[in-house]
Amino acid sequence: MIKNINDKLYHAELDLSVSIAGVTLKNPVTTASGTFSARESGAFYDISELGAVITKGVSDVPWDGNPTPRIAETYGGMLNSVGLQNPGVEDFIKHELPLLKSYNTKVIVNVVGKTINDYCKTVEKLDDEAIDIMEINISCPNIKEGGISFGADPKMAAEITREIKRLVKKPIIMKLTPNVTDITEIAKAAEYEGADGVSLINTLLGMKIDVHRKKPVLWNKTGGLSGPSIKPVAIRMVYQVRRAVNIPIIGLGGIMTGEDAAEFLMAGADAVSVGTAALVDPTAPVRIKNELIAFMQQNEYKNLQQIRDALA
Amino acid sequence: MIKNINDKLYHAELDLSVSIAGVTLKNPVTTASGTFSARESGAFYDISELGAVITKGVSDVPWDGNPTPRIAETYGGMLNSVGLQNPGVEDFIKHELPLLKSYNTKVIVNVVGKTINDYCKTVEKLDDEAIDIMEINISCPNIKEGGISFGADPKMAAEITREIKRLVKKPIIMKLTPNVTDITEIAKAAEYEGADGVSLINTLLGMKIDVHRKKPVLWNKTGGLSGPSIKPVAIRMVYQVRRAVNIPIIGLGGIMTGEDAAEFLMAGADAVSVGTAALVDPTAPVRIKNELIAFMQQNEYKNLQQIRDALA
Amino acid sequence: MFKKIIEAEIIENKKIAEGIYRMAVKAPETAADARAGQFVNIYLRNKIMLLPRPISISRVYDDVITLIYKIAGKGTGELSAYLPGEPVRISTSLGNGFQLEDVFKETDSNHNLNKVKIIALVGGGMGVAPLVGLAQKIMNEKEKRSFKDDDLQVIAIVGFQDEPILMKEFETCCNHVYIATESGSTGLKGNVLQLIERKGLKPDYCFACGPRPMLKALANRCENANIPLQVSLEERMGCGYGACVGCVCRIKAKEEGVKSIRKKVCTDGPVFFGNEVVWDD
Amino acid sequence: MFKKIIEAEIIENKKIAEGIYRMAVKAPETAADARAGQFVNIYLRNKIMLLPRPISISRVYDDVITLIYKIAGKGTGELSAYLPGEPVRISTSLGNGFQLEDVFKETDSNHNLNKVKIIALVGGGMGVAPLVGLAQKIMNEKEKRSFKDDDLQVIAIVGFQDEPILMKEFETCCNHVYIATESGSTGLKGNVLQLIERKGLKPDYCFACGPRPMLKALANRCENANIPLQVSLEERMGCGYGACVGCVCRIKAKEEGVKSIRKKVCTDGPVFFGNEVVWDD
Ligand SMILES: Cc1cc2nc3c(=O)[nH]c(=O)nc-3n(C[C@H](O)[C@H](O)[C@H](O)COP(=O)(O)OP(=O)(O)OC[C@H]3O[C@@H](n4cnc5c(N)ncnc54)[C@H](O)[C@@H]3O)c2cc1C
Ligand SMILES: Cc1cc2nc3c(=O)[nH]c(=O)nc-3n(C[C@H](O)[C@H](O)[C@H](O)COP(=O)(O)OP(=O)(O)OC[C@H]3O[C@@H](n4cnc5c(N)ncnc54)[C@H](O)[C@@H]3O)c2cc1C
Ligand SMILES: Cc1cc2nc3c(=O)[nH]c(=O)nc-3n(C[C@H](O)[C@H](O)[C@H](O)COP(=O)(O)O)c2cc1C
Ligand SMILES: Cc1cc2nc3c(=O)[nH]c(=O)nc-3n(C[C@H](O)[C@H](O)[C@H](O)COP(=O)(O)O)c2cc1C
Ligand code: FES
Ligand code: FES
Repeated sequence: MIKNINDKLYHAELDLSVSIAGVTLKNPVTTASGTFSARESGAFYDISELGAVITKGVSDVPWDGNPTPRIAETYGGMLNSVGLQNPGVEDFIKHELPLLKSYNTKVIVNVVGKTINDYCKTVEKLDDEAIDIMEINISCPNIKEGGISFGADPKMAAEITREIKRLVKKPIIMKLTPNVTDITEIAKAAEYEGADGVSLINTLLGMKIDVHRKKPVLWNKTGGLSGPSIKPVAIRMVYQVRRAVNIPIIGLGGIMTGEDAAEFLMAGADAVSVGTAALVDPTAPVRIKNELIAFMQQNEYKNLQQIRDALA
Repeated sequence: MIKNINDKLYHAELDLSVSIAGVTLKNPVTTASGTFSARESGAFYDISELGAVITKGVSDVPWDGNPTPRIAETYGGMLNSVGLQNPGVEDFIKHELPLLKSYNTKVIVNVVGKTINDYCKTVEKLDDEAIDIMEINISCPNIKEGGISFGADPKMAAEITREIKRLVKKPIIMKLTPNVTDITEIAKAAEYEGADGVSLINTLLGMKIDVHRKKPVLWNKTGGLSGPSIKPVAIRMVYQVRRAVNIPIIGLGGIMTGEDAAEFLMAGADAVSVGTAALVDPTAPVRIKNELIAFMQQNEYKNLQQIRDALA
Repeated sequence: MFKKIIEAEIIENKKIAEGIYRMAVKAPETAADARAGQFVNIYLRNKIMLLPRPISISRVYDDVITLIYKIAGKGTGELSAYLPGEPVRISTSLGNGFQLEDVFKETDSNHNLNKVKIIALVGGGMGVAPLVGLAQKIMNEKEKRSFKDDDLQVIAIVGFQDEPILMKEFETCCNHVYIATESGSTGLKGNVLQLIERKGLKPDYCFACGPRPMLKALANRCENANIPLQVSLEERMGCGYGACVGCVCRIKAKEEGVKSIRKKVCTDGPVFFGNEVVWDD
Repeated sequence: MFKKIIEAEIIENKKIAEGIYRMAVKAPETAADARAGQFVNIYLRNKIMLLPRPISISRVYDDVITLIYKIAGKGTGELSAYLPGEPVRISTSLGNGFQLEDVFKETDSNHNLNKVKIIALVGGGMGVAPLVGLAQKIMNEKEKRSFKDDDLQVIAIVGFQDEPILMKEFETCCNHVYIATESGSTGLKGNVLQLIERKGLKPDYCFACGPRPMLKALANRCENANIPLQVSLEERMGCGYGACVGCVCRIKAKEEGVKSIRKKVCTDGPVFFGNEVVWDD
């Protein structure tokens, strides 16, 4: 593990930058939505080291989320049913955004809603703020209404993409769910309607039962499965979607190391997000960035495109 | 770990038997298709200890399967792209079935095909043999034609179930794929057309890239993900399907211990299959049966129905 | 100062009761700013278990912290097999501890002003672990302020299923130790609430840690008797440092129009005032 | 006899070259019927790696087997940290070893009939590991039959990237040892095929283990020269005992109408005759 590598030191030889939807990230490592908080993650590392931060989902009005337990551990993974608790977009703009802007990194805001109208209200408010990209979460399995249905049906995915694109100037990235028969259909629908990128994957819908207490571990019964156990599904989907659409892909799902990040790039991702790994190791996003740099040096890659082109 | 528990010893207090599609299994533990071979598994344990054996997929004519590598290891799981290599139904009847019949256990034959016609030819030949149940695999992700498409579309699943039911007297169980948006749709279609049961889940479609060799680890690029890492998805699906259909369910996906088996029963399964665990530990099916017995004793369950009814 | 995950050295890992262990860990960076009621994340070796295990800091001596834990599953089972001399990956101290400031706020210069004459530390089961550190801390504060027992008494009111733990530690730091056990094997047969009732205990300030039903009943009692109460809550955690919003509890809102909001146990707590908590969540 | 997974005791685990280790394991049940060319499954401790690691049995002394392995990844990396005295979970012996019966089949009573005068053991890289056991076994057979070197010679033809391993072992059991290295640091600079060519070696029977391109070239050469050849193949395995059909190779079919069929390396092999294998699979 390499620590505290100074970005500048390598600039002469290594170019880690990537352009996503017209926005240049200085490196491809971002935080996965829902696993990062500026104040708390910032207590462990310098957020300015990252290519971008992706915030937790924000909605038009405050959301309360689900009752607890919201977290369960599984073999090489975890389930969560946070249910998108958030203080609402106005609170976000007032309290969280200024802190995020104080770092030297791009800001991608994850947006959630229960109806198309919800999404629209939120993105309109964000469009005038000093954010870089909006990531539209049409894939959360933890809320009862909306959410999942948008991402599971190409027609709905198309409609919501179209409506949002009509409203905003900022680039939008559609975040896709893996809980579908054919993820390329959804990605193609989003691309067709003008999405500036897609990010995948969100969590797999899962469940755990406590056989001693005789009940589901999560209050919400089901939750989203994340972590290294789902990486093979994520890699397959990134690989498939890369061959189906031309817009940028943010790849995520189980990235724990720099080599995992490289695997997503080779599969076709333009950038990556680190989620569960940041719960397992609070400094993971920065560690993974540094490990990716080490991987590139050892294997003599000069930029990310060379990794993306490497797959035989 | 409890070893060599004699079924009879517990008969007075414990009833492990379960009736699946009119066939009584003396206990709920079976072998998952593709992870068991009478001769080779039988070198490690007494096959008569199991409730039933489920054979690897057999097809109308011999299948060659995919080139190697066919196996890749993942975090808490594995990928396979065996591609249903098998010597064909006639060879199976001549060489494998007599050996299987020599054990005191039920025989469930897993059937694969590329077209409905393929399936029909195979099931007709098997229908007159001394087998107990046919498990119709409409879910294998490792073959190019047919296979996956049947299990991913309710209409196709209905059609193949209907056609097979028309031809055979033996009970049939449809084996479902998890790579779908809504597995209850497929299960309901199968039930409506007269399927005697469903088994779930087959493998999740996954992929692994060797970032040093710069190519997919599997020759076939993608493969089926199995093992403990997928258990939360399997439990969720068994839970959902149990609440959608009334026919028996064989639950599988990542069962490694007796408690895992109990978790599937609580989620709503009638019986369970042990797959990847048998590669990780050749005696796993028998060990898991014994651990389930121990679990039932410790928690004072007298029969399987009590476990199934336990979930709050 | 950045928070950190550090490789600490195990000094001791000893069974102190059936299924209960005390681990002493040399961890200067954690010990430096640890306060009673805070906790550490322990990161396990077996990598099929990804999530850290939160364990309260029981006591701090110089650069050593002690943890008292019960084997509750595979993770704590793994911990119990660690040997002295081996490394253990833990975080620096997390969460907000008990606020002693609140007790001493009116007594800084002149202890005659002190309104709190009796502090009760109410613990149930493993909940006694952080209270030991708190008892120690209060004793130190008393000395610093040259309080006599007439000025301030500390009593421990602790309940267990059957086997009491950490009794010597409480006895050294507290003026009285009251014990209840469900089995009746030691002290009163019953729970801490019954113990308070039976002994007619009338503290001026309470600190509590234990099972939620105990905390809820105590909060109710304290509210009725107008006794300030600080409780340490437990919830299933994902990250333990505030990133995942997994570990929430419901807290009465201060703003108008909103009844209550969900706060994070790991960073907003684990210590809250008893009357802030919405107990029927 | 049932096959088994056993908890064996590690006797030795020593680095013998850069990144290469020898592990000696006390495993009576494995040693009992082990033969050169067979392998064992090693089951790892780190449970994120589910699949067993197949490693050839290099030698057998009484109830101890030795394994020679190279650190190729995380699994073999884990093995290299095991200490003597610790347990290791391994299987009893798996697969079909080299068939010496075929060499000796016409010589049972009268060694004058022996047509095989020179056996060559051709190894590349880690492929030398099982050949050491084979060399030992042939030496024993020679003694049992009171063969002189005029009756039967064993030569080792081994190739490495750079650093040769197990040279002492070969020298003790073989009449000659020929070495090639890619780097030229020892012996001929080149590979084993070039070595055979250059030295004009003309064995009557070959046993080989090593990288597939080497085996293929050797099979080609042996076929042309009409020399019987047994090869030990390698393939990525799932179970290692014949249940998963993960580890196949293509073998010429004996039945009519079928050109070739896929056989399992783990149970039908890993040793096959060179001329059975379809090399261009
Ligand atoms: C702030 C805080 C302080 C704690 N302090 C102590 C202490 O000082 N001594 C002590 O013995 N225990 C303490 N606990 C409880 C302790 O964290 C759990 O017993 C432990 O995590 C169980 O892990 P396991 O793997 O052994 O059990 P398992 O049940 O196998 O754990 C499985 C999962 O559930 C989680 N989990 C299980 N029980 C709890 C729980 N009660 N709270 C939070 N997560 C849980 C685990 O973290 C893990 O993710 C504390 C919990 C919290 C939240
Ligand atoms: C019959 C047989 C005998 C063998 N004998 C020896 C021996 O004596 N000494 C030795 O050093 N090596 C031997 N190998 C190769 C050895 O099994 C692999 O190097 C080892 O499994 C790599 O594991 P890893 O976790 O270190 O590497 P990783 O590359 O991290 O392994 C990941 C996965 O790939 C599989 N894998 C990787 N390489 C191979 C391979 N070449 N063959 C089969 N599976 C592989 C592993 O089993 C595992 O599932 C043998 C292989 C076979 C099939
Ligand atoms: C605790 C938790 C909360 C999450 N919240 C969100 C969210 O608000 N919006 C979203 O799009 N994805 C959310 N996700 C999904 C992650 O962003 C990510 O897609 C998923 O966890 C897979 O990546 P990982 O395996 O690296 O965690 C959440 C995941 C976790 C574990
Ligand atoms: C090597 C291998 C081969 C398999 N072959 C088949 C098959 O022939 N037919 C089938 O229906 N399922 C097949 N499966 C899927 C398993 O039966 C099972 O559905 C899946 O592996 C999930 O269970 P597990 O996690 O216990 O392995 C195969 C799985 C593996 C690992
Ligand atoms: S445990 Fe993650 S926010 Fe508290
Ligand atoms: S490795 Fe499973 S059949 Fe050979």
